[in-house]
Amino acid sequence: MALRVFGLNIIKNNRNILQNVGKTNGVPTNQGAAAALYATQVTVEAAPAAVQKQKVSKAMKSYLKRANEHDEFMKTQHLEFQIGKRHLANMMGADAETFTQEDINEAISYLFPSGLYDKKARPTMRTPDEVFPARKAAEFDETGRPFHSMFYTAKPNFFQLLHDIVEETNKLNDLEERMLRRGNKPDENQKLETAGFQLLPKEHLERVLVEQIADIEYQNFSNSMERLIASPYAYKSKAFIERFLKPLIDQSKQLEVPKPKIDEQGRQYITTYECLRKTARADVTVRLPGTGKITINGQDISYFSVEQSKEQLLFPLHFCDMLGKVDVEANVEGGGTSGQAGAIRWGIAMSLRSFVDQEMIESMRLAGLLTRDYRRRERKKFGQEGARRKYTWKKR
Amino acid sequence: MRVPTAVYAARGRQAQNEKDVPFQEILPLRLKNTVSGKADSGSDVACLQEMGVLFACLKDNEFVEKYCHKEISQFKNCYKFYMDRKLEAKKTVNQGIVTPGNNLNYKQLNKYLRRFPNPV
Amino acid sequence: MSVYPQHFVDPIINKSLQKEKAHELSHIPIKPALNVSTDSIFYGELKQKFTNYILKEGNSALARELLTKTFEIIKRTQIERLHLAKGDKGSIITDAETLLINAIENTRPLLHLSAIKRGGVKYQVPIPLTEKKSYFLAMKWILEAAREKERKVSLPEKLAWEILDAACGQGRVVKRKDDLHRLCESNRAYAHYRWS
Amino acid sequence: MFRNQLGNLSRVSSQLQRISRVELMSTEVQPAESANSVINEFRTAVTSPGEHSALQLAKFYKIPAEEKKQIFAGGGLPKQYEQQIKTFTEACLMVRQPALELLNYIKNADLSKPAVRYVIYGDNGVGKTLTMAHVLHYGSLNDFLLVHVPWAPNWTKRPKESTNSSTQEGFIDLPFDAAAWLVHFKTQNAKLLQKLQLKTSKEYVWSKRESTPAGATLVELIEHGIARIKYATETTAALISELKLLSTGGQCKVLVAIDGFNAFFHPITRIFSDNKQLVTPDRITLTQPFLDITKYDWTNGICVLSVDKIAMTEGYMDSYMPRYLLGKTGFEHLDPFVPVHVTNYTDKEFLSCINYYMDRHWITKTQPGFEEQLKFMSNHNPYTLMQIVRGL
Repeated sequence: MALRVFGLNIIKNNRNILQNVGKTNGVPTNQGAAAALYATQVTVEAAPAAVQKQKVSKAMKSYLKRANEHDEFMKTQHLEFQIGKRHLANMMGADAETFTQEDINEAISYLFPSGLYDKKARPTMRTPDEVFPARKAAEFDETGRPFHSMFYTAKPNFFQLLHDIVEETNKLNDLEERMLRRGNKPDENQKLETAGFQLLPKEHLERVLVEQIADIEYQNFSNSMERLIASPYAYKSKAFIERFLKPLIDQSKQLEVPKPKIDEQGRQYITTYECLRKTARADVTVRLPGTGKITINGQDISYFSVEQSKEQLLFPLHFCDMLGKVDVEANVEGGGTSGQAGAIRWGIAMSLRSFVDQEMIESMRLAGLLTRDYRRRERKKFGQEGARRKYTWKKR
Repeated sequence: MRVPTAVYAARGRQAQNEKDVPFQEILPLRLKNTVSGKADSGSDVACLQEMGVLFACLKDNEFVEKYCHKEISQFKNCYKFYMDRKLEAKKTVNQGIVTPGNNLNYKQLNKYLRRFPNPV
Repeated sequence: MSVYPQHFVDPIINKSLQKEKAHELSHIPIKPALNVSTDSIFYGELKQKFTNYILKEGNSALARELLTKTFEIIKRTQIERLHLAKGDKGSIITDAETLLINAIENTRPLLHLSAIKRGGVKYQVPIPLTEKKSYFLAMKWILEAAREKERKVSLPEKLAWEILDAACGQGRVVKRKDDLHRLCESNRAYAHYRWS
Repeated sequence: MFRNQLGNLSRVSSQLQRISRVELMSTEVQPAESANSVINEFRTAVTSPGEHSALQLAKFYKIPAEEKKQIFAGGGLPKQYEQQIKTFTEACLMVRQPALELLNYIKNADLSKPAVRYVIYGDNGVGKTLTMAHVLHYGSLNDFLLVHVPWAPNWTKRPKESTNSSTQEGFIDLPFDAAAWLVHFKTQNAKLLQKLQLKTSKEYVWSKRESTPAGATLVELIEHGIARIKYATETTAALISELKLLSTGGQCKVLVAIDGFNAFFHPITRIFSDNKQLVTPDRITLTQPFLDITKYDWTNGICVLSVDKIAMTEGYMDSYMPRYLLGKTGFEHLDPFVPVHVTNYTDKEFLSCINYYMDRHWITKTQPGFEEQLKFMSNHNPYTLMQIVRGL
């Protein structure tokens, strides 16, 4: 019995050590909204060294060995990071103590400038906790008994999450039952706003739960979440739902609208450079108080003999009712007629954005005028006549 | 009321003796873990009735469509409704996704039967 | 438009249609508008589809020119009829595009026959048509009728005559549709063989 | 007031230099048009070109059917315009600024001075031929003898039949084209020739047995040319030299109108001579008379010529200016000439043209803002507008 009591408090102090350590570390990913509300704590600390030599199970022994190696590794990483930070501070001539993470980022982007498009691909120097993936803490005490009741499902966090969702759904259904019996309706203006949100994507959820999930399991998760969100009293458990909704970027506010400049005759003008379509490249200038004149490479609209291309230039202007009110100058080179016409159309649409109100910009976006057309000619493959066409089959 | 085997003894053959011919379980004496889908599908021939009405109307108007607009629109709507329902079923029911409250088709049933199989 | 990921949505050119879907699409990226579609008076949904069916070997400028000539011939004949018509001048439509649409409406079949093998025998079973397929068949028949011409007759001319005939309900294409309906009616008995 | 304004203009036109063009700027307000002459904002009832003025600018006037038949039977209006006339069941011409300018020059020209040459030039499809048609209509109403070549490149590009000329050595003869032109000339000037009873001044010997005596009337000369196609070209030469003598003698007024005049100065034509070489225009017998009638050695006549980019495009013509199209010889031949520039539609003309099309049921799609779209697509060019509107 003593052993049990003794074992218990080891587990207790083991757990509260794990808990408070877990809190300080917190969940590594910054945008992940999951706090440490789970039954199993996510932490990287090993069990305290003060554990006496008890009858320790084999699983616990191997876990302890792995945990210790991980600790050594993390400790050295932390040390190197500190030394690196000090060196960087000296290099940049700043005070090492007050050298924050932002200063590190600026220094690195200054010392290692990189034109890579993807920000994540550029050189960075971040704390080891962010760089190395979080590892699960001890899921069982030293006698080998798991802490979590769903340990043997191999994904305790995930199935705990499903359990919580169903619990919430049942709670809301009972509430709805009671409300119906009392005859009052759910509150309309508190209704959960889901248009601008999307469920956490799979890899994101895996990072939050620190467990690998199968596709079918993710499918179950999204089905049950949708049923929870669909219930009329969903706003009651708004806090719980919010944790698994990822805000979508609002498309209409996506690109900021440039301010029009003034030219020598005092007319407002906007020049859009690098308007691309297929292999054509155009610079389009739109001047506001104009008479509807259009010049392409110095010629008027008859530069395009094909009627369809002329119509393409007409489309954005007519769509925003700016036909007779705007002058357009475009110089375009490369590509064919439809490529050049597409480039100029895109240029005109992008330049018109600063002359029309926000609501018209949104309807232009819905009409597909503001999206850049990435389609390129499909490459020719060896063993085929063209991209798709095969050689004629010859019998002999 | 079950008739005891001894009654038939007088008329001839004796029942087999268990010890000489041990019972062999050729086919498994338990239910399968799946339900067959044959009964569900049936011949989903849609709008047969509307088609008949349409043909009748066309026949007596010598195939001039002006006179049987009503039948034509009925026939079109029926077919459109049928195709929509088929498409919607393709996405949800046939994937086995259960919508609580209505009876299940064989795919949804099989999903649960697979989770709780018969003991061997 | 295979370049764009799954969640991109097709553009909506018509402004009234946009208003309905504006709210739900505000967060979803939109594919670029095709370089054929505009909202000007020269563009019609059905007209564009018909041009695509006329198109041969990717020469869309020629296809469009042929359709313009067809519309021109249709307009000339209708205006001449207008001047000759004594009484009801209102009933004669001179807009070629509405005439094309009427022609297609008149020649759209309701069902078609498809061969289904039952017990080693191929039965011609009448099957209803989806809307898209019926539009396609109507336009294809009109074009086929127009292409069965002697060499000295130009395609726009013959196409114009076909469209005018079909628009007022007579002509070869309408007859072809009626024959199909008669055939379906005669095979009415096999209707329940579908999807055996 | 109207009278004296005409007076000072004629003084100006008499000492007219080569390039100076007088813009007809009616400074004072003209008397408002009389009520019956305005049908609506795009038509006018004033059918005789003589009275057209700035008031009828950008308005359509109707040419009576028989006049149209008489003047334009042998050609003079573009083929597509003829088809449009048949569909619209009326022949209408729009009154435009260059035509008014030309009419103004002709009205005030001092016929005693040597013949003045006017050259109409402009981009493709802006209306040069229709401007010339307008002038021709004026000429036929004011009893000018019309020497009209509907489309000169027809002779050099697609001759009906070309044989070697019997009289001049190494020249090419176009008998059928010459005969056709004589028929055209006869139909155009039938009434006038009847009235004037012009006589030939000298005797013409065609062959041993045939000859036209000195005092024969021009009509007989033309009849002979049409009957004996072999001598058609010589008869045209004779006819034109006679006309020059008669007009300098003051017996008749002559209006020469040649469309696509720069075809005569193009380096090559499409006719092959016997030794399989491309013939140059000046070696064609038919061009000779039309070249010397456009000289300034005769009076009591007016020459209206037009140069066109599409007249002889073996290669790509990069500008529509007369000096470039006529080439060096052509330019010196026509040296003191008055250029008349024909431009695209102005906004007013554009709108009246669209209203006319709508009135004739030719445009059926009239959603709001369609004029702006048409203006954008056609870029104010009359020909492109006609091409675009076909499909609407």
